[in-house]
Amino acid sequence: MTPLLEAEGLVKRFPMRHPLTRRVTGHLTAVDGVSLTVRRGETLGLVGESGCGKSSTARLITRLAEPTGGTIRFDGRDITTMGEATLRPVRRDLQMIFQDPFSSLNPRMTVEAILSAPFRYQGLKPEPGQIAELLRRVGLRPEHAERLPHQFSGGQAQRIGIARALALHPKLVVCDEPVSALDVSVQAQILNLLRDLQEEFELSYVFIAHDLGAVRQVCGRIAVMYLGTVVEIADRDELFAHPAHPYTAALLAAVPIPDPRIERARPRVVLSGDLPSPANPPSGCPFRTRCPRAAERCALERPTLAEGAPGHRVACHFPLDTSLGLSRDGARRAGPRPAKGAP
Amino acid sequence: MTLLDVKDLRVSFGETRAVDGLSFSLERGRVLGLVGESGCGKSVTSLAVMGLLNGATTSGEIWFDGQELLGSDRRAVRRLRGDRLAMIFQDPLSSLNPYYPVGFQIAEAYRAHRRTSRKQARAIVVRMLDRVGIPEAERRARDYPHQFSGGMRQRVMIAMALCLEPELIIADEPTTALDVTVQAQILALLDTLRAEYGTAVLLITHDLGVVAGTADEVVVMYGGRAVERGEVHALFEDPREPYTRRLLAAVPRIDRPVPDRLETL
Amino acid sequence: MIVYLLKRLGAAAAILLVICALTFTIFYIAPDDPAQKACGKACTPERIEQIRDQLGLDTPIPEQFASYVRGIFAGRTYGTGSTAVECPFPCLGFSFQTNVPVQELLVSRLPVSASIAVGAAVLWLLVGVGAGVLAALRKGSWWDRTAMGAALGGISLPIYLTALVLQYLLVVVFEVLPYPRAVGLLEDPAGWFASMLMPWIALAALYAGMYARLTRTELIGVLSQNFVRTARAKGLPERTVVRRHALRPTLTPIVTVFGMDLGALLGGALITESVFGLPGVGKLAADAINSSDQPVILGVTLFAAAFIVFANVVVDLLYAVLDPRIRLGAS
Amino acid sequence: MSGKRVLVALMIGLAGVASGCGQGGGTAAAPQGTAGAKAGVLHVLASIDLEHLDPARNYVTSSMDVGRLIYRTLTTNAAAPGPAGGEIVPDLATDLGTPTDGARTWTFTLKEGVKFEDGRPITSKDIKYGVERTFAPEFPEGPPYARMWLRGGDTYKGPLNGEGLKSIETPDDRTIVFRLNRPVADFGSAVSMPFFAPVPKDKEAGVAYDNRPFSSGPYKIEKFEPKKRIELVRNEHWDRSTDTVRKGLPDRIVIDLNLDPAVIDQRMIAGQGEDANAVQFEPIGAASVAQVLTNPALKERLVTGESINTRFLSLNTSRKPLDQVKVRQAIAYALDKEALRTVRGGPIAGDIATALLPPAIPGHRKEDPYPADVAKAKALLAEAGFASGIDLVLDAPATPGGKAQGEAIQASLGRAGIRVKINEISSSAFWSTVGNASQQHDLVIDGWTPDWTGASTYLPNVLDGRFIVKQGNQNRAHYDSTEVNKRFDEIAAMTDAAAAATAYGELATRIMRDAPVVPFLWDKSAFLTGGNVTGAYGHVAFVGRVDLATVGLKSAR
Amino acid sequence: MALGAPLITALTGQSPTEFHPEAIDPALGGLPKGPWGGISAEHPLGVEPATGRDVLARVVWGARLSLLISLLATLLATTIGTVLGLVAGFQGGWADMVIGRLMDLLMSFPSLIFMIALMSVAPDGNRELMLVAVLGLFGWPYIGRIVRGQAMALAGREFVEAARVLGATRRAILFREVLPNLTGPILVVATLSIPGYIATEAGLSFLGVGVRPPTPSWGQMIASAVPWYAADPVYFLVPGLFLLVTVLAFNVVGDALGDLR
Repeated sequence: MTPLLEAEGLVKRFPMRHPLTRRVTGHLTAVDGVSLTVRRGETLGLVGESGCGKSSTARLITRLAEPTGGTIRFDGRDITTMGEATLRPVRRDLQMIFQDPFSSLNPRMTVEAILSAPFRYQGLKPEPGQIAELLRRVGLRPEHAERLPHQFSGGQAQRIGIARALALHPKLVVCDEPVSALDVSVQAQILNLLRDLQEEFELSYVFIAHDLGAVRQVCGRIAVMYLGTVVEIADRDELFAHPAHPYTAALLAAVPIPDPRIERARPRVVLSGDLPSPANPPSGCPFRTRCPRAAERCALERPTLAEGAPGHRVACHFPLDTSLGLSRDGARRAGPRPAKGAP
Repeated sequence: MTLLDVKDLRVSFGETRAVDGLSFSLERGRVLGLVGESGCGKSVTSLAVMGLLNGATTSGEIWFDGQELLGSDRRAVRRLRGDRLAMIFQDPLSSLNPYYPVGFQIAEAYRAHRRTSRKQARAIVVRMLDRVGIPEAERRARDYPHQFSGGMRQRVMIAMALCLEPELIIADEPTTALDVTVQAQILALLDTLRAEYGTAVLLITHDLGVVAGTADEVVVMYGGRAVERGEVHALFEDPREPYTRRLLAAVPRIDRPVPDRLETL
Repeated sequence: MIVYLLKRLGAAAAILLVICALTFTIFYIAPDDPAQKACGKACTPERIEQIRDQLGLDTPIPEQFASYVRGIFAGRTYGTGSTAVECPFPCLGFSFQTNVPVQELLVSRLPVSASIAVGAAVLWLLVGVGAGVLAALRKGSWWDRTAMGAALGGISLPIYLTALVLQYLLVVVFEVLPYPRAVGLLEDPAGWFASMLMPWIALAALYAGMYARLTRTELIGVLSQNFVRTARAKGLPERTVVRRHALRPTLTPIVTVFGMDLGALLGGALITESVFGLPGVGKLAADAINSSDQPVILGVTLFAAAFIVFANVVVDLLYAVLDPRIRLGAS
Repeated sequence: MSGKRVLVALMIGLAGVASGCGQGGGTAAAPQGTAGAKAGVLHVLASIDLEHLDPARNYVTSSMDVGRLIYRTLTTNAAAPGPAGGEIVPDLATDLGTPTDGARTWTFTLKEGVKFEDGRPITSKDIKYGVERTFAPEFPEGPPYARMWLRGGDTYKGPLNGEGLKSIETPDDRTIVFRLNRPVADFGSAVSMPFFAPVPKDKEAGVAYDNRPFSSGPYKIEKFEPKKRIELVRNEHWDRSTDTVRKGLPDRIVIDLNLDPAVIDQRMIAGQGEDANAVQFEPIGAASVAQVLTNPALKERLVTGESINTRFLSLNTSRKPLDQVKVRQAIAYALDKEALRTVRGGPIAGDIATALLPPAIPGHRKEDPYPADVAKAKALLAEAGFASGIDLVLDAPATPGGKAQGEAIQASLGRAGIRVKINEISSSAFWSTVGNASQQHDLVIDGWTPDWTGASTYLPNVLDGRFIVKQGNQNRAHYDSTEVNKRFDEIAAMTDAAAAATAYGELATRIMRDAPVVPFLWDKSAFLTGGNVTGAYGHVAFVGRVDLATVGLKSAR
Repeated sequence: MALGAPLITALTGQSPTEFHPEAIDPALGGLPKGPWGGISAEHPLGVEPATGRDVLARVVWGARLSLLISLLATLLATTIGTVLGLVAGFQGGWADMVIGRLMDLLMSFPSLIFMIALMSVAPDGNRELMLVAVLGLFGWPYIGRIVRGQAMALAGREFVEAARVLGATRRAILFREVLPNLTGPILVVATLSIPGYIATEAGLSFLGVGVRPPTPSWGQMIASAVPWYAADPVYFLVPGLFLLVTVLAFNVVGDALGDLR
């Protein structure tokens, strides 16, 4: 069975303009050769810090943005250059959930109108009761249909966004930071809901977040992005147990754990410096400027995504995990941060 | 010795109660984490302490080092502000004036409370920028906020807050706008400087992980009230209140097996 | 930056060229024969032919347009032999009715328009921005409401009504001012001031209202910005907070609007100058329109457009100078 | 043929206001005061533009008034109020010319000691050159008389290509002889026109001469900003002893142009500051009449002047239904002349015209063939077969005055069922448009001022059918009666001026039976002078404007 | 009031074009008889000097015309401005560039001078429609610019992306998703532009290139009152105040609408 989604070598470049002269001063490479596959029924996580290209990747996959290079195959068809009209039926199977629950709902439309829009734009009509059923399915009440978006809380609004995405029973839903605007308690509800719906509707997800905890909660496989490239990709448990890329390790180490005992005791890799500008990426390995293990080779040669353990691929000349069969020579482990004494 | 003592603070905007009878106190040199979800009143509390609330009705008492702030005249509070109690905001970009170089903005804070020459102030600025880890501090002092990265801007804000060596820093979601790796840097920096200057910190955040790593004591807020308070280890290990418990359970954690479903409130 | 400036100037020139072409076309597709209008009363067929020849009206319109544009840069000669008239650089046409190159008319009128525009601008900036700042700082107070009511009234005042009421009250009834007349600032400063005062007030009433409202809105917006809160958190006195941190971001957009308004006014305040009978560029336009002196109308249109277009360029540059985010580019 | 002088008076619309105040109805007042300091700065406030100052092109009364300060002519109008101003007196010439050969040859002798502004003497060759210039097609604005009367004038194309006109002879520097192709009894009057002013050949500047004509009069141009201001200073080489007409009192004369007429009125009424040294160039506006007439102090400063301008409505007889005399007569009966006069300022603007020739012109007959009678107008229309009324288009200049008159005509003819649509024509194109047969409509707000007091430059110009041309037409009624045309020729051949005047009077009555035009106003003029101004009177040759040549200031402040 | 013009004139029995020689004094240049510009029971707002026409009748008929012209001009400018502004803001790219340049161009015109020039050479057809066209032509960029800015902001909103993901056509996005969110600002801008058009129309008539006589218009009335302001101030105050109050009223309404949002 073919994968549901295959992205191959996706590139997205934006021209950068001077704010006054509007002259193109350079190019910002938001996505720099990303290849991903999503299998049917699975959830692929995309994590990384802001500016790493994860949202741009989502927009490329859903064809909200035109790729500068690469191909996208969805459900066996090449949709990279498909025109809007040809793409329209494909869109029934390829939906998206957005970050800002309010911004993603038209403030002038009632919930009823918002939820019938998918049908209308596809030249269909919702069956009687279908809207009410959708609402019920995402945990809202049918009478909510008459309300306007601003009458809902953030969590409820996000449920409406989810209902809209699911209205046409898609195969793949791209969730772009669906919970990052929500409070923890609401976030938990939405994460649970997404999981329930996945089972019920046999959905595949591309789940994008900067919160490793949330990603870990819902994803089967996770790709870590840095500066427009995928630096590591592995099954969830493998990734969290054996991060191979120094960046992944640093990311994991930086996530605060809500337990003072663990949090204060664990060694921590504190990365120095800032994210380099995507307009002017470093030569060789994009992470080398902040990498504690960087060596001469890193500046000269860009590491490619290579499979070490089965299903675990990493783009690093000096990966951390020996099980990946690579040398640890020359690697410098950052010294652990002095643990804070108990108060 | 109690540095900050908030007693029965109530703040309302028209009909809306933002803070509804909040009390807590903070000792010198300690870190108090004020946690809660959005709308619980934690930010309003910080602004109330700073005397920066506009158009709000406030009652209760805020004692700072033996001085009651709510009842004091505005000039007295203004003199304290920036000097003995400083603040770091959530969004460092919008919190810095885009029209002036960062060095100027730090120097301005200093010169608002200390009589110094421009030159002396400049030297202090460069020293502070250097101290918060901004490379080439001398040159960077002349740059404008938009020329800095998010983490660097927050360092500038920290330099500005610390330049007068205040006794209390109120950090209102200081790392929320930052990425985790940068957040780690900033938290580490805050921690180091705090220890060095012996400053007390009122840390306001929604992130329980941040509190767990930084605070000495914790106040959990909900609906404008303190739901639970306590020493950080005790509170996390044995939360008394169901709200605190559920809040903790709702966080997807990377250090435990993945649960089938997350706890919800 | 220099490339940008050249580009902008090029674009400005292009806009002027299009304006010029449109104005040109309008006159030549108009039902009235321009030669007939220039011809005056003793209009014989021979005379019309002669004017056509002299003004070059007998050549095709694109060719006439080309010679007009050429004339702007290189000057040109109208007619030949004894009827030849030299129209030196920058030739904006030749007024057949007055026998003078249009640019000479414009140059002699500009001081009056400039006096009116600059004086009014100073007045409305002081009054408008001042009232706006006070209203914003005391938002919701009686002062705010009164000032904003007055501002709305000022905006609603038709300039000729203001002008006539002022003239009726100050000159006819109370006799505190003389009738305005064109007096040079250097010739007779007091007379100049007395003559310009009413036009200033009439124009300023309109613009001060606009600027007060604009200033108030901008300043209220700026005062709610986070960096103002930061400034307060530093313990700066409120006066410093407003003056240093709030006013500059408030005034930056106002400066740009101001540049545009001043540019437009320098090209002639048509109604004001007409009502007060002051011979500025606007009055020249009104007279030219009344007497259908097409070369003058064309010249004034182009002249006024040039002010607007170049004010636009200046304002953009000014914005860049004032706003470091634009000056230094995004990080 | 051109008749420019009337036009300015028409253009300025509402400004055509005249006397009627206490200073005595029809007769003009004597000049204010007599003494005048030979010093000071006289200000002239004008709401109009100067058209052309080049003497070859100066043919509107306002510019001629200014021209009289700058250049002298062989003869000129006397400096006197009332009809006396119509008298022609010698200027550069020693007398009014000597006719010989049955008034076919005219000889003039120049005075001694007359000089240009650079001190060189004015010679007969300069006069000859000045007249020759008027033949140049580049300067077409002047009157047609030289071209019509001088021998060889029909083919001569002016001196700009180096050719002279043989029919003007200059036997010596002080003698000039004009040889005409027909007897012209009033040639001595014709040479009072500006195009008989001297122009030195070496000062020829083509059309540019217009901006700086070389002075032979008491003043020379110091600075000229078209449409804004002209400043004149004393010409030191002008010798008062050679000039019986001009006084040359102020050191300097500043004429502000294109001012707002209402502002001029109000400034003159206020009379503050240097406005005390000012005269108003155009008549006061209707709106100011009440203020002036109800204030004795202002009335004192009001000067009235006579005019020989007649305003009329031309009915285009070449268009239906105006080709029917009954329709035209109906219009003559229906027109509310009183309303037309009121919008121009009321009685002060002039007397209601009942005939073609105004009282100031010899040959005038007291008659009123068409008294206002709407019922009769309706009846005549019905007789002509238009009981349900007719629709006409009126050509009116797009000026406030033109609009007001148009509305008055519209309202008054409307009472008789004549529906009038106003066609506004931009003022500068007005005369060339209505003079173009293909662009003219049914009715034209029209009028005429003869070049000198007499019907000979009036009636033939506007009513001789043989002068109808496609463009530049002045017979805007398109009136062409063989009988009338024949009579025009007979009168032109008369050598007895009195008999000719009577004959014109009779012919005017005859023409009005056909009602090709409806006269409605005989203009008068009234203007204000500053308190320090003396010697101001309205001159009939300049349609009642102040005679600038004689005005002075009481004291040089 | 504008709609009631025929009614009011029927009520007072005065026509806006009829001359009343009995109400004026020709000997005083046609000054209205009686104080305050000839205000009487018959002529509640006095009469026009020199003609004696009823000022009230002319003012109300003038209002009718002014409002009609400015409302139509607003409608025209708003329609063009909205459509082009939407396309420019939403489409971006060359459409934005072309429309943007067009707006720059039109806004660079010294519009009053140009409008007058245009009107003065315009054929003598329907002056009212000409005025509407000219006002609309030079007015739309101001609305277009605002619509463009708002459309640009909205185009970046996630609900627009959501619609695109759902397969909505560009037109559907523009008119179903974006436009309804712009009705508020458009309404405010349109309301605030009405007084501008009223004033400009009056200004054009004031300068003599507006509607043709004897059709009354406020600008024309004020223009003809200019020479009379010293002798008969009531005559310019009446249309002037009507104009001021109307313009002010629209400004207040527009302002209030703006505050509501």
